[in-house]
Amino acid sequence: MTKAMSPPVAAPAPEKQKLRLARYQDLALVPVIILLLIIGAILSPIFLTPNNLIAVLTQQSELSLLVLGQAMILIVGKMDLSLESTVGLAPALAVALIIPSSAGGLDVGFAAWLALPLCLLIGVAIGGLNGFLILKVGLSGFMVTLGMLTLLRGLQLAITEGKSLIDVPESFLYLGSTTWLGLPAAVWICVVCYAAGIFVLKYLRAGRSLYAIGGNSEAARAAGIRVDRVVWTVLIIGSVLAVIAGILMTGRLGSVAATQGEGMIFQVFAAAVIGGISLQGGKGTLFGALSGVLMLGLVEQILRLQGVSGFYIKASYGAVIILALIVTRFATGQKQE
Amino acid sequence: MTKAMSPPVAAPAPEKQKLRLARYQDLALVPVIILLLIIGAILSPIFLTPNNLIAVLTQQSELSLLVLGQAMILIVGKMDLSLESTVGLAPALAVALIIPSSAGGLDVGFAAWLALPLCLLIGVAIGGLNGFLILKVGLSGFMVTLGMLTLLRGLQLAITEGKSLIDVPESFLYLGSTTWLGLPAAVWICVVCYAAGIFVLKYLRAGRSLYAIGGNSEAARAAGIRVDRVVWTVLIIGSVLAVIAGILMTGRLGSVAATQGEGMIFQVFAAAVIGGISLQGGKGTLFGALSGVLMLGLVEQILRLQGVSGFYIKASYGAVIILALIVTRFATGQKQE
Amino acid sequence: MTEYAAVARGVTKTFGRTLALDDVSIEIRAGESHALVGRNGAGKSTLVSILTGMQTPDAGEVSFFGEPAPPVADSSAWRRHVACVYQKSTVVPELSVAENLFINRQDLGGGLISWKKLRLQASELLETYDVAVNPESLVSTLTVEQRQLVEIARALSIGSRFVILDEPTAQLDGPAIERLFDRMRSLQDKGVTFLFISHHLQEVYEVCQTVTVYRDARHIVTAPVAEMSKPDLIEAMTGEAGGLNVPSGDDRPSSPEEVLTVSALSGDHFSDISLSARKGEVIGLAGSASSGKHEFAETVYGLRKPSAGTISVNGSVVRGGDVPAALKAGIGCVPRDRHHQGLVLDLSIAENATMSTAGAFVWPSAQRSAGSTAIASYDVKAAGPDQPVSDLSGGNQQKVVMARALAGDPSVLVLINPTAGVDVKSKESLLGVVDAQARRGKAAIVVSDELDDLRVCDRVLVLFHGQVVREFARGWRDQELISAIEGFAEEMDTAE
Amino acid sequence: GGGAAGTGASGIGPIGADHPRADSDFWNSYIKYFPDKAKELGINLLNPTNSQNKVENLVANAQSLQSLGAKAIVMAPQDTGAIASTLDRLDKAGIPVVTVDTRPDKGKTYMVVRADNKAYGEKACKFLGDKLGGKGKVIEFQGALSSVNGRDRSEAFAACMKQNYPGITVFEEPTDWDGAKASAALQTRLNQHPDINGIYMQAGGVFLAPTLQVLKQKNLLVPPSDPKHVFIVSNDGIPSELEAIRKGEIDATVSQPADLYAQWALFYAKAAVEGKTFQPGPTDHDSTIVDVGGGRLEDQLPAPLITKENVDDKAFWGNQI
Ligand SMILES: Nc1ncnc2c1ncn2[C@@H]1O[C@H](COP(=O)(O)OP(=O)(O)OP(=O)(O)O)[C@@H](O)[C@H]1O
Ligand SMILES: Nc1ncnc2c1ncn2[C@@H]1O[C@H](COP(=O)(O)OP(=O)(O)OP(=O)(O)O)[C@@H](O)[C@H]1O
Ligand SMILES: O[C@H]1[C@H](O)[C@H](O)OC[C@H]1O
Ligand SMILES: [Mg+2]
Ligand SMILES: [Mg+2]
Repeated sequence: MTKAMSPPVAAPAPEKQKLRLARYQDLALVPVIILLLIIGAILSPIFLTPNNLIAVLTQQSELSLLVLGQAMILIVGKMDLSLESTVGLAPALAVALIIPSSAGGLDVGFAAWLALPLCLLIGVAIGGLNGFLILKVGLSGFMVTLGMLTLLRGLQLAITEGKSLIDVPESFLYLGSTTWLGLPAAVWICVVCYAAGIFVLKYLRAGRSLYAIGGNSEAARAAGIRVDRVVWTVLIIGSVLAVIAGILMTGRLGSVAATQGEGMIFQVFAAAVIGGISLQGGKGTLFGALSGVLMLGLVEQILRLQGVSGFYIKASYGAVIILALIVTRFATGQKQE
Repeated sequence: MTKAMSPPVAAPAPEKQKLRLARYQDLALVPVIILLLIIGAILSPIFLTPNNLIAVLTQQSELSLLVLGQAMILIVGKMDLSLESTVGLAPALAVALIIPSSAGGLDVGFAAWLALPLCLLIGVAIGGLNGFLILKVGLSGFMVTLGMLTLLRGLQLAITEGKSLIDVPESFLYLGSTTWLGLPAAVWICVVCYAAGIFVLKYLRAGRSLYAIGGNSEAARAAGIRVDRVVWTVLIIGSVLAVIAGILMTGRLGSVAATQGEGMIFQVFAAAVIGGISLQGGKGTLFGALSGVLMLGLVEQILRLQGVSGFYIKASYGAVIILALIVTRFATGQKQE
Repeated sequence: MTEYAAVARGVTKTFGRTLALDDVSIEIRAGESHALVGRNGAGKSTLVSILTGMQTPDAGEVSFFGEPAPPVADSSAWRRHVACVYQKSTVVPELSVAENLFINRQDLGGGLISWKKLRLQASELLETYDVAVNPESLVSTLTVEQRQLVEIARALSIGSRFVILDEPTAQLDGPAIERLFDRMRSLQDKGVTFLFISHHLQEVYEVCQTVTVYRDARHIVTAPVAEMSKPDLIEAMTGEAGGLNVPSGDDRPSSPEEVLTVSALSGDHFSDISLSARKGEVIGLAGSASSGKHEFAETVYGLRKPSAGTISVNGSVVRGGDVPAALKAGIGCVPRDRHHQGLVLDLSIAENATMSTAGAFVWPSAQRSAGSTAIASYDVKAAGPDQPVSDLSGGNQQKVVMARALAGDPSVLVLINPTAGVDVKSKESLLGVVDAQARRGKAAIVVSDELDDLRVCDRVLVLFHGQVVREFARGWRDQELISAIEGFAEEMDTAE
Repeated sequence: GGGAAGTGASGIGPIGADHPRADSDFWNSYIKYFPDKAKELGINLLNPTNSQNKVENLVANAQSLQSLGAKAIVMAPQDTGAIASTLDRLDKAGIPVVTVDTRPDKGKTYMVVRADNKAYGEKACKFLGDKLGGKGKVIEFQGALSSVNGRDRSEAFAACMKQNYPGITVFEEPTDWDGAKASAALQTRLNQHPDINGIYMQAGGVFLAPTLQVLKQKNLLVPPSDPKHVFIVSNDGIPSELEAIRKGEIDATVSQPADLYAQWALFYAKAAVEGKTFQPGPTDHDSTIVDVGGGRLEDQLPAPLITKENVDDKAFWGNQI
């Protein structure tokens, strides 16, 4: 009966393999992106020109900020659907507080330089309110932010009576329309935000706590993490990033469009999840999310340069999302929830 | 030492109370609806006229069918965002298969009477595909149906090149525009669908299995319920209900709009959740869901009759959703997830 | 000729590249209670899933009372042969007891469901098996014991004469376990066969006649319980000679220095409890599920807010209801349920182990080396510090929780169910850690239902209805402790 | 050219174009005219993009047309505010822009090809006012107010009604050029005020089908001779509106010249590439170029009112398709 102990069941080899895969999962989309660049270059001579690539980056800059915010919110185990409305409302309200009613404003007459700080403040307020309703009142995050999606867009319509605001102070347009060192400021801002985000989520205790909370918030609490405070902060940061996206978009369009941001939330989720962020929380990296954004941007640009009619682009986009999901599913070998 | 064993822990009193509450939770919105009817009647003399009430019902008929489908899907523990695109694609594709290309069709030339059956078949196919991707391929339901939301709308745009289809066969318009016994056919159809749904979910084993699966799918499987088959069926039924909603909408508007159904999914979730359907699965009743639809419909109608500008209606709508969530949260005393 | 209730032969099952069962067999004689034991991950639950038709084996066959098992698709045929209370609960919490009892057969064969009839039948069924719950209650409102009884009643009501219980006692307290065993014995008298899985070996001796041991996916031995001594059994399970060797700690040096002082603390389900722990002292807390012992411990650690009283460590008062404050004051904790509160399963061992102690900056290399240290010091079986804890077996996961609790070198340890669901060998090493910490001058509070855990303590306090009713010094007898837990403390006192 | 094949590989250009939407028959007709007119003018046309009513799409499309080397761009921004900085950018890149149908609120354009949209509102007002004899209730489906067209038509209609027909109550319904919204609004208003006897729909291409469908359900689709008749004036002049006028279902529409829009937009784009300049004043094609402020030129094409009397006139583009 005293048999020699049989060797442990799972052979070490596959385990290590799994480990290695997991570590490089953030990079999963890099080959896809390279492939897309090659395809683009083959199909169109102008694809790899700096102008075209900058155009892709610029077009994706606003989306990428929303994805950054949403990715952090998803990692911490919540979601915020209202981001897309914040993109429109915050600039609209800030501008309306400044311009006279003849230009569609509210006749409050704040000084023009207040536009930017006001706008950011509105972002803080929206994120804070979402956090209050979710954490303190105890409402479902999905539903609260769904309600806010409607409410905030409605507020924008109510304030502007459905008009786009065109008398936007120059200072407010600056960020979205200027160029620094040959690159649009919007691109720089994204780069800085992502770099900061990646650093914080990787090297700061506060950042790591997002993963702990998203993975198991009870365990995080028991480990001494102030869960509510972190979640609240993340929701506010997400809203502020949406506001920045809104500021950039306002600069890019030269006005606050009545529909600014409408429908973006679908793309935000698509990019984040394709980039490896789990809807269940606690998983994924910001680098992955960024590559999701880039991938979708490149696909769209290739289709557009190919002269694929806009009517087919949407279908291709949907197909790409599903395809990407299937590829991810088989690459990780895990069923998704 | 032989004292009576201490009774099994939970005291019976609070249990009973909770029970009673739970049983009547379906009826939670009934007083709210009555209140709204009273408010409406006070504010507008025509509010309680049959015509006005029928108008509310008719306007909500399409939404209510979507909510019916979504509610069942939520109860069984999944969600389907693509319903809103199915509302547009199925009629568009069915009609396009019939009309000539000069009218925006595909020049396939099927007989006009085929429009309805084709359309339903398309619904079955969409629901079936969703089910396949979720259950067999193992993709995340939220993401698959998000992808499908985009893909199906894209397909509709691709098929119609963005056009609204105006040359719709009469037979196809019939259901959405006719009246039976003084009530629009659309209302009858909803009543029948809801009655059937409520009956099945209350009195048939198959219907009860939705709750078991949504509540604990492992337990359901252990009890011999064919989980995948049930979920798949529910997804298909949901899509078919969306198709019916699309047919009614086509009849009501006299054409298949390129944007038919766009944006409805937000309202669908709002109505379902306000009506007591849990996003976590396994909870809620179809009667509750229906009262959610009616509540939103009444609020909208009151606002509209009050002459509240369209620009304010959206904001009020969002506010009502959040208010309803808060009320529900305190009425049930439970935090939402 | 003996009749077998269930026989599995040559069963092999792999999950991906994990071999869960390797050509194993089991023969369960009709009318007996057959124990299946083995360390965490030995393949017990996998065998259960194969015996109940939830999974198909890669190879091998199963038969019931001489008949080959039905095809996998025919789940109702399986249910006639075998009933099971799974390790994971299989009730639907938001449905009523009655509906859960008749799940997937609510129509009682009549097509339409009659809720009145269903309720009546449920009441009858519950009465038959002597389960005192209201059939209309939602299952989510039941206690663990009540829920498990509902599961057992359901299993038996389907009419199968063969019942599998996978770790049914893991979540029950002492009296509840006794009641369960009484029920098992009386059913066995009526001819029901049991396959019983547990990590508590003494339970095997209490209710079973035959025992089968699996180790590392293989069948090691099957023998009458009477012929297997406890050391033999442990040797079969672990492959190493020598029985369970839990340190009793009676030679630990003691010190007069008070580390933890709890004065007049009240909170959820307990009131006015005072106690103090000295350096090197291990205090046990025992009591039934409703005694308030968990709530008390969680309050000390800051997971719950006290309603009155103070907690102080080394003389300074700790802010109540504030885990970071407790950590800072030097309290470490193994929370009640590792899946719920102990671990973030998707994160690595290193990250989980350092979660409470990381500084503002997290250096991956430093974190990894802290993880490696934890793996070495707590004898965690793992591929490396980067491995997600979800990959570990239950026992090894529990060790990571312990590592996290000890990472900040706290002066007070609060350990709640530290060895729950853990196999004998792992239990030994975890209790060894507690002893070693005490020897290093830490104070510890061990809250547990398991007598083995309490043996390591210098004294044991028994809670009843939220108050300390008795205190036992080292050397207590099992029987007197159990009686005290059940609430007979005063009577015992007067009797003595 | 970068791969995108359009009409005429050789010729002036390449010229890029973005179409605003395809879910309105007015725009479908315009889109259909477009390649033919380009061929007639000898223009090398890039494959036109379609921004599906979304300004974000228009911005991206303009960018890729620019990348594809467009020498001039024809567009019809539906949100006339939010296009400003795209115009600036194109201006900086030296690409002239011709807008058709709408005039941007801000930003540089080479030429705006349009009709006097204020006149649409006025014509509709006068027609309805006369038919109703200055009394009654009228529902107005307003276009998107983020578009100058929606605003011009709404403001002119409101001003004219207030001044000339104070006895008429007007219900303004913002619809965002969305038929479903118009349908819901009409349904409610008819319940509230069953005596509504006039409708002004600012775009027949969008509102015609849903409106007729509601009226049919309410049994209000009756000839003008019937006292229950609801008088309807529309804008656009698409074939199905003309058909509806013939049947007596609606009463009038303003024929917004889809054919001329395509033709003259392309004409000016070509002229821009060739470096020509224009002055305010009457043109040779029965229209006037107006300086609408800041030196911005708008060629205002004629947009006649069609009623039962002249509906069969072959000159209307709606009768030519
Ligand atoms: N669904 C599954 N997928 C992958 N591996 C699995 C799965 N189920 C079990 N395993 C693996 O099979 C082995 C046996 O697991 P099993 O659950 O049967 O152990 P056990 O003996 O019940 O352990 P315990 O005493 O802890 O309950 C484990 O190593 C586990 O990793
Ligand atoms: N569905 C699954 N997929 C992958 N691995 C699984 C699955 N189920 C279990 N495992 C693996 O099986 C191993 C042990 O699982 P098991 O459920 O037997 O844990 P355990 O030891 O029984 O824990 P506990 O004692 O707490 O029940 C772990 O490595 C776990 O990751
Ligand atoms: O600008 C409008 C256009 O003139 C026509 O009426 O269709 C609706 C709008 O696009
Ligand atoms: Mg286990
Ligand atoms: Mg097990």
